[in-house]
Amino acid sequence: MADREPFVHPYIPNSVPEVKRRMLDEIGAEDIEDLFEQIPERLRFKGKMGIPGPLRSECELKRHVESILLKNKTCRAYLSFLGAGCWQHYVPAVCDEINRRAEFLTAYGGEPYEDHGRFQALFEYESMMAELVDMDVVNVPTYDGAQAAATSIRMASRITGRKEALLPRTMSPERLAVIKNYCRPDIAIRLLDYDPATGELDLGDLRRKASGETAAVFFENPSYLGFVETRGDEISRVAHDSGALSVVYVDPISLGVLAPPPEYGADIVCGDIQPLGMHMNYGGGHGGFIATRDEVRFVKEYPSRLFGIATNAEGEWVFGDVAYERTSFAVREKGKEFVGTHAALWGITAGVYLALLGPRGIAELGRTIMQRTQYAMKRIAAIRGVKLQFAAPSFKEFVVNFDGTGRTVEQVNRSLFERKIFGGRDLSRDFPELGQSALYCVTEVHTKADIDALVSALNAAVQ
Amino acid sequence: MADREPFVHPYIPNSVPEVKRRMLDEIGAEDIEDLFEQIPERLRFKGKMGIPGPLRSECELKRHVESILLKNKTCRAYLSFLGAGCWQHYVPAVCDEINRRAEFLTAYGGEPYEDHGRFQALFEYESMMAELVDMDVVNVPTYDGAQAAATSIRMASRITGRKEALLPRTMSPERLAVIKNYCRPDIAIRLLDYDPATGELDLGDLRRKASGETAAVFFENPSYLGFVETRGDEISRVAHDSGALSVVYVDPISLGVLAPPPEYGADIVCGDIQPLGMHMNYGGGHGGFIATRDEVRFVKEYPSRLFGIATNAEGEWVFGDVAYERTSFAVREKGKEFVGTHAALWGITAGVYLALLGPRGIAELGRTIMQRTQYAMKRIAAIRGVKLQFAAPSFKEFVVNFDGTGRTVEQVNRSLFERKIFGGRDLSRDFPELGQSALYCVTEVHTKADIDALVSALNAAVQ
Amino acid sequence: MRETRPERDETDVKKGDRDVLRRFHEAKWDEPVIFELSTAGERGVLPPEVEKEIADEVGDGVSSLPESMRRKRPPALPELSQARVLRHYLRLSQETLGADLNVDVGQGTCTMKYSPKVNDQLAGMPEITELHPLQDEATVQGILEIMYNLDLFMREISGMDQFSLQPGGGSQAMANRACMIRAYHESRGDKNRDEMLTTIFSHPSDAAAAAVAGFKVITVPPGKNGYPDLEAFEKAISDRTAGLMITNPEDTGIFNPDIDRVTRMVHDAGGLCAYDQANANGMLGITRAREAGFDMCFFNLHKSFSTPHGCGGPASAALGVSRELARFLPVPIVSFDGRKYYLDYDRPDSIGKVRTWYGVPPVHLKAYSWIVALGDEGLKEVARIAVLNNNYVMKKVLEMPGASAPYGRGRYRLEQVRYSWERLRELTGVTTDDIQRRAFDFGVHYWTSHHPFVVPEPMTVEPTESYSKAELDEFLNILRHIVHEAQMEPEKVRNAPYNSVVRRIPSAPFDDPDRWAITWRAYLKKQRRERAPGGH
Amino acid sequence: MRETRPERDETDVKKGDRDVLRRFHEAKWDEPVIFELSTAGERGVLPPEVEKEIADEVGDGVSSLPESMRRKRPPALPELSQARVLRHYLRLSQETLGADLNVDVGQGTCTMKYSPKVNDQLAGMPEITELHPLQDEATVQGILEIMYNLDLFMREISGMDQFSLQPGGGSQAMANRACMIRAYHESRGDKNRDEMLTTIFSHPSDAAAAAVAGFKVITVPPGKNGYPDLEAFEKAISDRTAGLMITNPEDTGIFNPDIDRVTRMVHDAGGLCAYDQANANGMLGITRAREAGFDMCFFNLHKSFSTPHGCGGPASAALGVSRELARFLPVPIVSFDGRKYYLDYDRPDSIGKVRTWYGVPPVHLKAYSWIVALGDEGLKEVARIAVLNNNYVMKKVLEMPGASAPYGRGRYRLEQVRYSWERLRELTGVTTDDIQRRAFDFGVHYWTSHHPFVVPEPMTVEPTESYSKAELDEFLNILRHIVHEAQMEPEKVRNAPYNSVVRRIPSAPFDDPDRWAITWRAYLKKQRRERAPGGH
Ligand SMILES: Cc1ncc(COP(=O)(O)O)c(C=O)c1O
Ligand SMILES: Cc1ncc(COP(=O)(O)O)c(C=O)c1O
Repeated sequence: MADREPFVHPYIPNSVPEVKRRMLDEIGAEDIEDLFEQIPERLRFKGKMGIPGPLRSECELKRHVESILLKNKTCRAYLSFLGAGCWQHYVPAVCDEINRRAEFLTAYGGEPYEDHGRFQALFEYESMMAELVDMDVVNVPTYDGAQAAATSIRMASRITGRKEALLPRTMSPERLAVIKNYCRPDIAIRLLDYDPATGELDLGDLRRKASGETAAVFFENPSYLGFVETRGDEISRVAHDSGALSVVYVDPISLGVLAPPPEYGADIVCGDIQPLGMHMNYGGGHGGFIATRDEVRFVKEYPSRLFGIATNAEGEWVFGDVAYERTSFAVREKGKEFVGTHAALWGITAGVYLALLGPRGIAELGRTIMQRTQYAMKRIAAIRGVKLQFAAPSFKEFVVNFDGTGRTVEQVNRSLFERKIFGGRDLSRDFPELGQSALYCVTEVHTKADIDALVSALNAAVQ
Repeated sequence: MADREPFVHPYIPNSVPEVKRRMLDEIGAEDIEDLFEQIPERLRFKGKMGIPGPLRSECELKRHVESILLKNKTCRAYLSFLGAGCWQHYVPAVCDEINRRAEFLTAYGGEPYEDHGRFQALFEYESMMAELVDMDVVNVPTYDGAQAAATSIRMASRITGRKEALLPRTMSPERLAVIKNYCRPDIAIRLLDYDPATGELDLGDLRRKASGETAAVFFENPSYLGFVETRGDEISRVAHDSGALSVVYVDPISLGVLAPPPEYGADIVCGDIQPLGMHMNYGGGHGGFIATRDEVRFVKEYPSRLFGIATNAEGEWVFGDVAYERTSFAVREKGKEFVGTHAALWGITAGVYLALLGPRGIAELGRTIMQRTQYAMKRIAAIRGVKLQFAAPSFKEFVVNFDGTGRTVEQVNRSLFERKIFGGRDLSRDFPELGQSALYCVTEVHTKADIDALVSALNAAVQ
Repeated sequence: MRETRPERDETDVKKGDRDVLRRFHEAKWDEPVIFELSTAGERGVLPPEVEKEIADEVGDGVSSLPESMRRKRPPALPELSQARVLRHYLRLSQETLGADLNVDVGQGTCTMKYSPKVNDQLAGMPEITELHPLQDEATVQGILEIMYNLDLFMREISGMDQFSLQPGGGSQAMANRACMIRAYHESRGDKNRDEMLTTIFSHPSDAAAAAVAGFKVITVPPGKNGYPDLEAFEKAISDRTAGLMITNPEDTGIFNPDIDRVTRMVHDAGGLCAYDQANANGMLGITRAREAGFDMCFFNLHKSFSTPHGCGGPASAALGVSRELARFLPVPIVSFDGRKYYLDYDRPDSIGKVRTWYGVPPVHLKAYSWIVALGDEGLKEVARIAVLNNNYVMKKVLEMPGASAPYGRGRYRLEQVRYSWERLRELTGVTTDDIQRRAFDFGVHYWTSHHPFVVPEPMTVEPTESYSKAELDEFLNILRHIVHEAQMEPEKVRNAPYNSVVRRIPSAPFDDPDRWAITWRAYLKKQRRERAPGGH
Repeated sequence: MRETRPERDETDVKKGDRDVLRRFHEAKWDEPVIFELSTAGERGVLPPEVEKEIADEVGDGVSSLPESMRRKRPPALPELSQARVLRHYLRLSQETLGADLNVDVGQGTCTMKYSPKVNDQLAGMPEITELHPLQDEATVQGILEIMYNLDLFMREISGMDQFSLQPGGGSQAMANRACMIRAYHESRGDKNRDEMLTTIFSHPSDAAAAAVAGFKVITVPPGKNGYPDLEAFEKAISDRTAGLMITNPEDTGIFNPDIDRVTRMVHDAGGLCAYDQANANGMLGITRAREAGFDMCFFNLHKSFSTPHGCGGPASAALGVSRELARFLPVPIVSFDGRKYYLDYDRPDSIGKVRTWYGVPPVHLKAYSWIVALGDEGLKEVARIAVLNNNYVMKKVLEMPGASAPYGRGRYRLEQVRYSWERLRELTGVTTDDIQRRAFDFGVHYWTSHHPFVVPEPMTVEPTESYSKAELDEFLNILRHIVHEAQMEPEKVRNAPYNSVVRRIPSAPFDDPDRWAITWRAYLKKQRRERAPGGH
């Protein structure tokens, strides 16, 4: 509008012309352009960036973005049985309240004086995770579980001085891809076969491949394919016998009912904290953890920040970085791998989640999940032509095979989709040997009515 | 489940049996029942309250309530032109952020030491409202605008020692009902006629009725029916000539473009703050304000809390209750009316809103609203058989008459509803003399496309 | 009792903070008044501009107004960037001791219980925030269902026959009751009943709202038990008695066991009985208005039913009546015809309206959600534990030198107690106001009582069901520490607070019309005047 | 400079807080470690129980596990009521100085700009929070559209040809670049390139991530201008050079005007050039990676593009490459076929994956929203004002005794400066660490610099575009005050902080394996061991 004042954006206070002028006068410059004197003309960008907007009024901005987002259909509008590494668990309101607090949301790299609360919250996160996994050291979160797995393997390699890692063929292809990328060129990744009846690791193959080269025997529990690896102690024993470390990737939400990995010999435990209070966020809710014993040879190999506790002269609890000199922050490429901005806020949130659940809650939750899962497995297995792929016990995911129905997973899922159900993850591309199989996930959010609705939709889909 | 621990609700920590026992031991009681000794058996309720639940798990609780709420259809899903005292304005995100802050959301009646921030925020609210309405005193919010209006009239009555108030017949029936209720039996409410061409107050009728009995001449600006009362100065003059006070009810969001009522003689200004940053909340977003000059005879008649500013010996800003002795908190029935829990949080929010908008924003917003409204009026008036009821200028609402279309408002609205539009408020019951008329509201949230959509739906509805 | 904590040892660690005092300091930002932060030209939020086509068609919009009705000078609002506005208010929020942040048992009569965050989350859904009250009923079935069911729950809890959720708080409910009592007597042509009975410990609004409705307020004096005895009522009741407005128990926490006799006496004299159950926390599922003979009652949803207090509203009261009085309730009533919920305005005897629309639906929603989370047994447990906590705290407070709990000595109380520090003042000169200010140094609220201070040097504590024993012990430790200080270093207590947001606040400026300043513009004017030659 | 403010007069009022210091105290709750708050039996949130029919059908579920795989002892998590958990974390939040709360220009290199609340609100909508990454593409068109368009915006801003939004932060983007450089040379059969060039002022991850990817890191030393001159590069470049990872400007704020010559030299030697634009705040729309000859660049969305830092993530980096390198980008890429958006996995040369799924979509959304709120002109204004603010602050800091800004004397800087207090230390003994701690007493962050401290006694300040002159002046007043104190009462500075959350923190316990305690259980064990006979 012609008679409106010169434009000042709400995000840029010093655009006010008089203020600009006053500041330039203080600086002794004529024009803001002068301040860019260092950038030679030939490197100046003279064009216009092809960016829509500006949508300067928040009202228009919000409506614009909202109208795009409203094209999405949520797992509230659809009934979802997708898992495969990102899970729909219930997120308590207090988790959201805390991670949306302006202070936590916008803090960053302060010191343990003025950011005491951030340090304490992350120390407490480490401490509660430690109880869950039964280890004495846990790091401030890494990017995601895949990164935690990759770093765990690198740590094992540095600790053992060896350059090979053995991983199960059933593992998450996504996670495997990250690990391979991250371990190149230093560490060779070799895959281990599995028992087709149970999905569990083929111990014979493990024994054949474990050697003096082996830095780590890595396995998932529960596995990507949902079954529980019941012979963790034997796997660890083979690893240890060949001088390797046993590295176990766990779903932390299972640890109210499943044995913590150190009980079956794990030296390093790692995993993803998304299930502990993070919304799925289209895959944006992940954070990784690594846990070990409190031994110098382990602690010194973490690339991550490790927040520790102490008291000061006044008897106050104080916090700080443990063994900071190991990090790349301190010594650049001489540090252990690298550290940067990872997923701290999710760590705080996972702490809130564990504090809310407590020892009983986490056990009850695990039980509820297992009950619901078994109920779903039982009902689905009763559908004509449909069978469960593996006989091993499951925690919250399981593989359903449709070969006997003459339908592909894609067909089944399309039929479910029409009934507003997201069927399980199609495994036929990543695991062709499993035929037309899909990975179904059931959690505490799925009521009996939800499961029954799935079963009846599946029945219809395979008719 | 049989083997679960004794039930302890997350909201009731001391339900833990051992804790209960320990506390009872300290008290010296055997059983909690003993503590109710004062309540005679005959007054004990022995039955079960017929209440569903418990939905102890938050997961189930949330799904239950969400599933009920999702039956509602919002003014985001529908295009709404409803106003009539509750308006869809844009609510800036910072308003939500502040009024959802745990501290403000859950504080209550603390002192200006430990609740300094609450006092300051409400003092600032008063101060910014004062600039908007051009008065020196503003109260901490009352329940809603209707209450503010009723109290303003009672204040006028106490100040003048008179027992009659004159109100316009065009006013909000809802508000009028509250005023009548609240003024009984002390104050007689008499209604004034209006000019059928413009809707404005019939000055002749006013002159006839104003008398030595009149405590207050009350009018709305903009009126409930949307038009601007253009002769406020004359109305006030008549009031003053007969020794009465001029009480003006304003829509505060109009005051960036409309003259503040003291400019046309208002002694008391009142209104509702819902438009200033409150969501509609199905009618739960209201708060009332009252504003006057800083004269003892006015200040002493407020029933509300009035937060004032001062400095202390250290030069700090401090806050406190001004003239507390006038309140019912201090002197019960000897106080001015009564005070209690009203709508403080909305006051804080309105302060945030005004601080965000600033002098330019509030003026630009007023202009945008008037432009959009005039555009809508113009387009709607061009529809065959449809006419605008009143010739006076409008701020954001206006009366549309459908008599020429042969359709009732109900029919028109049903047709709009099918196109996901909420048509204007049907006035045919409250104002039968206006025929088949409806009150339409247009604000800054309505784009040209929205208005055009309405016009085309109206066209279809009246064909 | 130690105020500073030495180097922790394991024993300390086990005990946690349970028997040491917190070294507290409230956030202190020394934040200027928002006007002081203004810089001309800064912007916080920009409103939308209209499309060019609209501007072309209607011009600037404002010129349709006559010159006299146009604003000439823009309002002198502050000008700030968005981030600065946010920062200002975030800082003020940290300078506010919300119930979520502290062991808020010291605000007696306020029922500062936990307001579950999940309920705020639900109330923040667009499916409630973005509803207009005049939408077609078909589009608001969800919220109407909630309101309807909340009415049913309230009936169960009280024994009353119908509720209105319209009042925006307890005091408005009281005004309502008075209107309904007036309407009731009028409907019977009974014109001489202009007296409303109440008691001195009842909430000030009980008296004040009755007076607004045109009644003469008769305050029945308390007896030795802290509540009026039957003779006192006998004396007060007459054929002018319109009704009785009473709390039971009052802030003393002492339940009047004769309450049903009192209501009978009032009924016998032709009056109605209204129960103020703003705080029903100690009685949920234990005793009800019906059995005690009341014709009406109300609950503060922002107290017993957990909805947050919002610095003083928006709140909500549920106002219930007997079948006989239902026809007087304000319109509309949320009804159900077996298929759909609707707003019933067709109630010819209704007193009309007391608040715009239907009350505060987000608050109704939160109360609904809290109730279904607890169920019948849970609500009873709320009452039981609230009473347990209260008696535990009372036991411990009364062990402190100088403390007493007047009336009903040796008897248990329900959910709160109005204590007295009279003896402490006599011994040390330290008053309840001093104790209050000192309490702020440890991060808790502390409330004296409503006026008049019938109980001298009062302190009202209401522990609710929401705090653990450890938190109650912390509050008690603070009190114990202050009592100790009062004896050893009374000056220290008197000069408090030290660790709150500001130091001592003078009271004089707030009662002097030449100095009080209710707005910034008034402050500036008075400052200017004071400094002008010949000024005060 | 006055630290205490006398009784305000009108002049004061007008100036507001602009030339007086804030009497600040951070919230101090002295909150125990959460384990200390545990009471056996308390519950925070209850999980759902299964329906009876399910329990009847499958039993307790857990017995399907072999005994050895069942958890025997429950994890020793703390047991707290819901309100207590909330209260604990709310208190800790108040003890954290978020960017929203302070004038956060002292965290140089971090670009602590304002993160608009509307973007957080949008990112909190269930239409993004409740999406599973494997949903049918038809149901996620909205979020894919946002990601796709964000890629397009980034192309415009950088001149690069395609972006991946997968990296979860700047350091991960660096690791990515290294993988892609590796893949590029491998794809050409070029096996001898194992050296990665970088500079000492570049972010530590530039060097560290290259090392992880198997490269030998060559750190080119800076010349007198603060960046390496062309000869230095000449010397470093060879036929073993795989690539260059460089920031420009670095923390010094000095733009290397020869950058295009440097990239040409590297290209001529067969290497690739990767631009670290984590902080691009001073360059948006001013100068771009393309014109400077880079093959790759990345932006930290949590820095220049305003998304909140979240105490250190979740964050996001946008990693862009030239057309030639696009085939190496991680999978999937968000593509558009003219009708619908989809995830393209069909990229045989891709390096694969670096992070689970597709990055952090809520962060992408916030960056998208911020960019469209500003548009082309707005982004350029961001850069202009960020640079204005920085030069204003520099002018004022350099007027303070003992301050310097090494390199490029007398020249303007872009968006930040690494200062030195070396002279102040020489004069007063007060170090940058002391100044840092004292700054906390006034409610602002203060950062020294990355290691190594090439600039002695460093302080890095990055004012961004978000703060008003008044707020910059407040920060400057704080520094000026501390410098004054350093001269007058150095002990006071050295013993700081006084008004922060805790007093001095010893560093020894965190570097001693016998004392460090990374978890509560480790702390308890070490305490026990220390106290045991014969313990340390
Ligand atoms: C017993 C009693 N009655 C009434 C009220 C008044 O309720 P409100 O504050 O909602 O007006 C209160 C609140 O303090 C109360 O405690
Ligand atoms: C120049 C530069 N590069 C890289 C990074 C690392 O980014 P991140 O912290 O996201 O890992 C930073 C952040 O500090 C930076 O300033």
